Amino acid sequence: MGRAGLAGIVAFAVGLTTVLSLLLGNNPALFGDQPGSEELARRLALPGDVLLRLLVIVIALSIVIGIVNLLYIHIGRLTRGKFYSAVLLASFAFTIFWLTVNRGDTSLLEAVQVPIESALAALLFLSLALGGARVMQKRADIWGLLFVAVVLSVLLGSLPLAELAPVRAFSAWLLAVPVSAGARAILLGIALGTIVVGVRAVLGLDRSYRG
Amino acid sequence: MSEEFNWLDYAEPDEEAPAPSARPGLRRFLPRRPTLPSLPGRPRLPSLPSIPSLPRLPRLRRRAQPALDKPSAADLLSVHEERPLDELDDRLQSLRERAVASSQPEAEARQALYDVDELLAAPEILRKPGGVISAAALSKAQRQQVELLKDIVGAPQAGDASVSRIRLSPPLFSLSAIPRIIGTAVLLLMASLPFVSSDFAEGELPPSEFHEDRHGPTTLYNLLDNLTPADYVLVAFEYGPTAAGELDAIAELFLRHIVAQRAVPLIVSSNPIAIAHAQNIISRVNRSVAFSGESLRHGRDYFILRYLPGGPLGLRELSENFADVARVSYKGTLTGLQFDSLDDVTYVVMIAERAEDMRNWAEQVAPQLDRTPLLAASGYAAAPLAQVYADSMDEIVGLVVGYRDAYTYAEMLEANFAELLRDASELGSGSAEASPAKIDEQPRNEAAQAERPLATAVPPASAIPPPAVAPLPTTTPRPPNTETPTETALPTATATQQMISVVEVTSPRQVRIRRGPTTADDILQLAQAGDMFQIIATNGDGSWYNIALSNGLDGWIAGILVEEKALSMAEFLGGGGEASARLSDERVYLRREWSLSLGKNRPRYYQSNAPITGDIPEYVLMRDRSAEVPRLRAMTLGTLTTVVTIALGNVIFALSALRRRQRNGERK
Amino acid sequence: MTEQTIGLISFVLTLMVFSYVLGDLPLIGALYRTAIYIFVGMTAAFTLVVSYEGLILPYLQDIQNTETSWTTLGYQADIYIFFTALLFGLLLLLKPIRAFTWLTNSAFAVVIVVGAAVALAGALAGTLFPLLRATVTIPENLTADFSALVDTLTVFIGTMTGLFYFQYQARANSEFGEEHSRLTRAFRHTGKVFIVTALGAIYASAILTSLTILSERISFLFQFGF
Amino acid sequence: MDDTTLQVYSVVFVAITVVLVYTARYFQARRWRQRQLDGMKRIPQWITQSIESSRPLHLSFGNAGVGGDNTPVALAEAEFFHQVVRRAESCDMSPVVSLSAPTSLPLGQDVLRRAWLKGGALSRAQWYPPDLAYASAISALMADDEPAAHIMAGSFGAELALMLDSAARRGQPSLAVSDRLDGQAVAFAQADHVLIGEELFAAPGSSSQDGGGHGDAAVLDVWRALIISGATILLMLEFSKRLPLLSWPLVAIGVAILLLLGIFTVWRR
Repeated sequence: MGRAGLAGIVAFAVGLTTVLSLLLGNNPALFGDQPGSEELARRLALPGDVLLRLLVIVIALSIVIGIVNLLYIHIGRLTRGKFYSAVLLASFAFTIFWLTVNRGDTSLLEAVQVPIESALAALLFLSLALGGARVMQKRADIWGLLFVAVVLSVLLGSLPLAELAPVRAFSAWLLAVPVSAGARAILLGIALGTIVVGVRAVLGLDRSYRG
Repeated sequence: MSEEFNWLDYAEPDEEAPAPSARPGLRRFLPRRPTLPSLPGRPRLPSLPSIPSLPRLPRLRRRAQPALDKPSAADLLSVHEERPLDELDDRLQSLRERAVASSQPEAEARQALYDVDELLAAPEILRKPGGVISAAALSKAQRQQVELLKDIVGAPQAGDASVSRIRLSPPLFSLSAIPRIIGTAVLLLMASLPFVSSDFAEGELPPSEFHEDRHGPTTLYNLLDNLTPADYVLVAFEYGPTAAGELDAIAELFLRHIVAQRAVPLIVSSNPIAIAHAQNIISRVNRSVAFSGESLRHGRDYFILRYLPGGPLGLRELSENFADVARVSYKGTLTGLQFDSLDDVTYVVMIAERAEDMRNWAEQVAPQLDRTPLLAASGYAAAPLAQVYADSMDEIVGLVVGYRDAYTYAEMLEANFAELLRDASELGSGSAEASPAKIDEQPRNEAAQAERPLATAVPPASAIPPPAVAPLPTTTPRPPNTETPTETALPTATATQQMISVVEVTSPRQVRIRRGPTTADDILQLAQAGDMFQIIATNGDGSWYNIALSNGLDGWIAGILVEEKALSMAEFLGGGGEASARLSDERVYLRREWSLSLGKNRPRYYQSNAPITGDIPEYVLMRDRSAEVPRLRAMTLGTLTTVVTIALGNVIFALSALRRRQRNGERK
Repeated sequence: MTEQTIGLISFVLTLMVFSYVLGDLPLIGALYRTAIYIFVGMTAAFTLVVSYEGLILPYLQDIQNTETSWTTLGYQADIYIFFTALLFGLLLLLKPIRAFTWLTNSAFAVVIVVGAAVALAGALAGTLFPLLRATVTIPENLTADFSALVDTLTVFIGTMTGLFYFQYQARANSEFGEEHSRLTRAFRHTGKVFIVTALGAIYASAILTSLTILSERISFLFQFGF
Repeated sequence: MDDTTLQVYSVVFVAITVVLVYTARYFQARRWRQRQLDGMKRIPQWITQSIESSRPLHLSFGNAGVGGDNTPVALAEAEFFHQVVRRAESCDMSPVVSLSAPTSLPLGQDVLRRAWLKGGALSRAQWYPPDLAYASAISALMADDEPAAHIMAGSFGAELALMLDSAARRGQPSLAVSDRLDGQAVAFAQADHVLIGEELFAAPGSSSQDGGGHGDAAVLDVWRALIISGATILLMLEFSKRLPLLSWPLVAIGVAILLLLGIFTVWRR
């Protein structure tokens, strides 16, 4: 068995099995009312089931790869005297220590994680609002104008002010009709792309695992 | 490729198209060889044609391969990679040695051709451990020449640190930062104003019931209200601390609603931090919900299941192998739960932070649900997309969106429990006048409950379900109640100037508000010093006041515990905007007691705005209102400011773009 | 930790993060970045611990205790799956080492392909078919409600032109002049109107969400600090 | 739609896609021209800038991870980044690749290694925990590494605003696209250059000159045509079932369509 071909062949075999198992498994109705259809459907679903379980654990384990990378990079930076990398490593080590000592304790989460994350999400508001004010700087055309107009009407429509009732009705219509259409278009497009690239990968035609 | 040959591009596969029969991928079957194309007389790779032993792939694919894989990464990699020296074949080894040798010019030659040979010398190939093509570097002599040239031209020296990296970033403080700073300041200021003063009371509060056009949220509420003890509800916390500020409120309400009916929430999440955060929420609910002096216990009153890694993959596992997912808790211990499939839980409730989560649940979980409805709640950001899915999939019911809907939900929950309160008191031990007619209704109610459809949406108009809180399997009979609390017309004046009579609680201890003007009447609610209520009427001798409560009901309070006052409506409303009652501490607790009457354990509910401690066994905090109103006002004011900022900013930028365009036009 | 301590730490950290609005002043910029790096380190640690406790630990206990099984597949299958996964994880970790490329690539290929298959199945059953079906379904009482009919048609036209907007094929001779014919451009522009409208509405909702969170943070700051 | 119908449709859909993918490969889509993607025009300039100023390019996968539902997104972006990195080979500083799905780390390392031999290139593929942690870490990285430009293609949520805002503050140009709607909306408003939604699958084809990269885009176009025409026919069938041909709403719609066509014809002249 050759080297590069192996990955391609494994991809092809595993991919086809998984797709068929996921698409056809667990539905006896597909095979009519024959006596064995129940069993057949169950068997068809099994490879997909096993592979899924496998992959779920692999993905859970892959966090270790991420952590190794994070530590490798920041220990490297630390040796070059970067202060913040020390902060990161210390915070990482302390959290691990804390969670090992106080198992199931969530006060660290509540004291540190939640406030920082919430505050960052709140900062996002400033980024979004000020970014929204600069749209015409980047897109000084009809699309920028349309974008800003929609942003303003949806924002105004969300206000609980009696004077704005017509705007509210308009923005409700906007959300129900054109926005729904546009969102569907984008989602359908992404779904199509996902399917096509997915099929290509399943067929063993993607280069990513050959290099 | 028509590009000039260069060192870094030398291995473009297009340069050296392999024989059509050889797929580029096959090259990797061969022993690693450098494929320097510039070397003459490169031996043909003899093993190439002898590959047919490969599994036969479709002919189409074999033929398409060479062109399609053109700059295939595999190819690039096979060439660009560093290989140990000893892998080179002999001919190349010797070539390399010659190159290394020739880069050390001999002394005689240098004397013979002064300087010229140095300039012409081949680049030195640096000896690097393990690699041959690591870098093509200049020889020492060449470097000196370069430095000389640089000196002449006046270019900076190589070692000059100040210019080694050209900084293109603008200075951090420039005039252009000023609008930004002003914008930030204004936005923050406006969003904080409502917390400082209640003068900035812009806008209406959210309604106390979902708008009748919105069937989704109402249905969702009714479904959760239909739970019976020991029902399992899968609650997906698909949000981390990022969205805690927005979604904690609704998550807490859902949990309270479920727990108050003794149904068991099973919490799952595909976000690891959300699992930890869910514990926080539970402990927050715990601080307020106590059963018989005990708090909620993991493994009995609620479960947190293990984290589902891999996003949609984890969800797929959840929907296909729910039996396994439910076996293990987040701590890695056995839960003892046994399910066959996801259809065994009564409802699936999903709280999504991002549109992505909604999509994942719609794609991976919803199609697998046969009977169980998926009840969804989301933040504003996810709402437009979530709405698309909620509209187009039958399995998904309702969409409770954001903080304003959470407020409405809390109002409904409170009103509902207030109704339970009234009913319980009508049927409770004190009310011996429980008429036979009401008891007669019991079978009908039970029958109605038995045929209650679980999976189908309950129409919003359906009767509010019986209080399913009793630990006993029997349901408490309750008269059908068509009256909603909002219908209780209060004599509150609409004109704010009108003077109204109120009572203020002066007793330092908690005061009971009762159903009727005697101490034998049932307790409806507890009040504490500083609370103010609007007077509806007094009893004959004026020893009891009939007062309006904040939840739309009315009750009686003893005159000796309160002080009567006359206030204008504006003054009365000044605090928090309650129409009929002004509570000193805006928390509403619902206390539940079990009392034996007519041989049955019956729940009795009291409401209080102060935490109940000590001997009283059970109570439920329905909501924490302390920050609700200022937050809602801050959102309104903040949105208004944002609208102005965005409009102003874009007008300025549009005008400047127009001017620029005009100027360009003139120039042309 | 007492509630007071938690509140105090939260308060300080919230202010540290908010110092971002002041820009990169020498000292204040450091506050923000310190908070960020604390946050990143802690998130990584939490993720690691939760993954370990929820997923790895059960299997490790399984290995020690052969009586129980964590899955319906049974003890044997559990162990096989777990060790295979462990091997896969190890191979992914070793991918940078070039010696076993053929092996690591195969392992990676399995991960990619199973992921792609799940994505494929999900996109088909969860997005493509339901959305298309919803787009071509028309309301019941057509003749009675003209506005509903118009809305349905608008959604249909918007979805289809929006999808058409992405059309990649250009005219064969497009080096000189327009890439598309006028009709194509008209359709694409119609589609873009819907797409940009959708993006604008989503942007506005993102603003609303973050504003809600901001209001919560400010409320916390006022409750605790001022 | 019941399960069986759904399954049958799915299998048919996949089968047709398989045929289309192979056909596209067979014809190599050579004579097929792909339109310019607006957002990509500046990339060569950024690469030049990166080379001249010795500042790295920053390529970001976001949360697009192998093994998840955005596996195809991660694959498409890896291909796209590969095209970019190949052109930036001669830069002193290798690009920085950042991502928040650890399973994509091998992809990121491959992207760099395919073009880079210099030491330390591997350490320039960096993982950070997802979502806000990632966005904030990147905003800090922008101060440390001063990238010449950011190409953020993958899976982002609204937290993209934090990254784009930091980039704009430091005058670093950006290209952004996300498979998530909130990230896409932010990208449209705040990035200097933007691709929209599905275009991220066409980016690799657009950035390479060889026919192979066009394959996916061609297949997508065929499907698009099939879906649009299919949906239109279905809708018409629905209508014909519900409405008599001469009912007034249908007549009104017909008149509207004719009017539009008329206006269009006049405009064309």
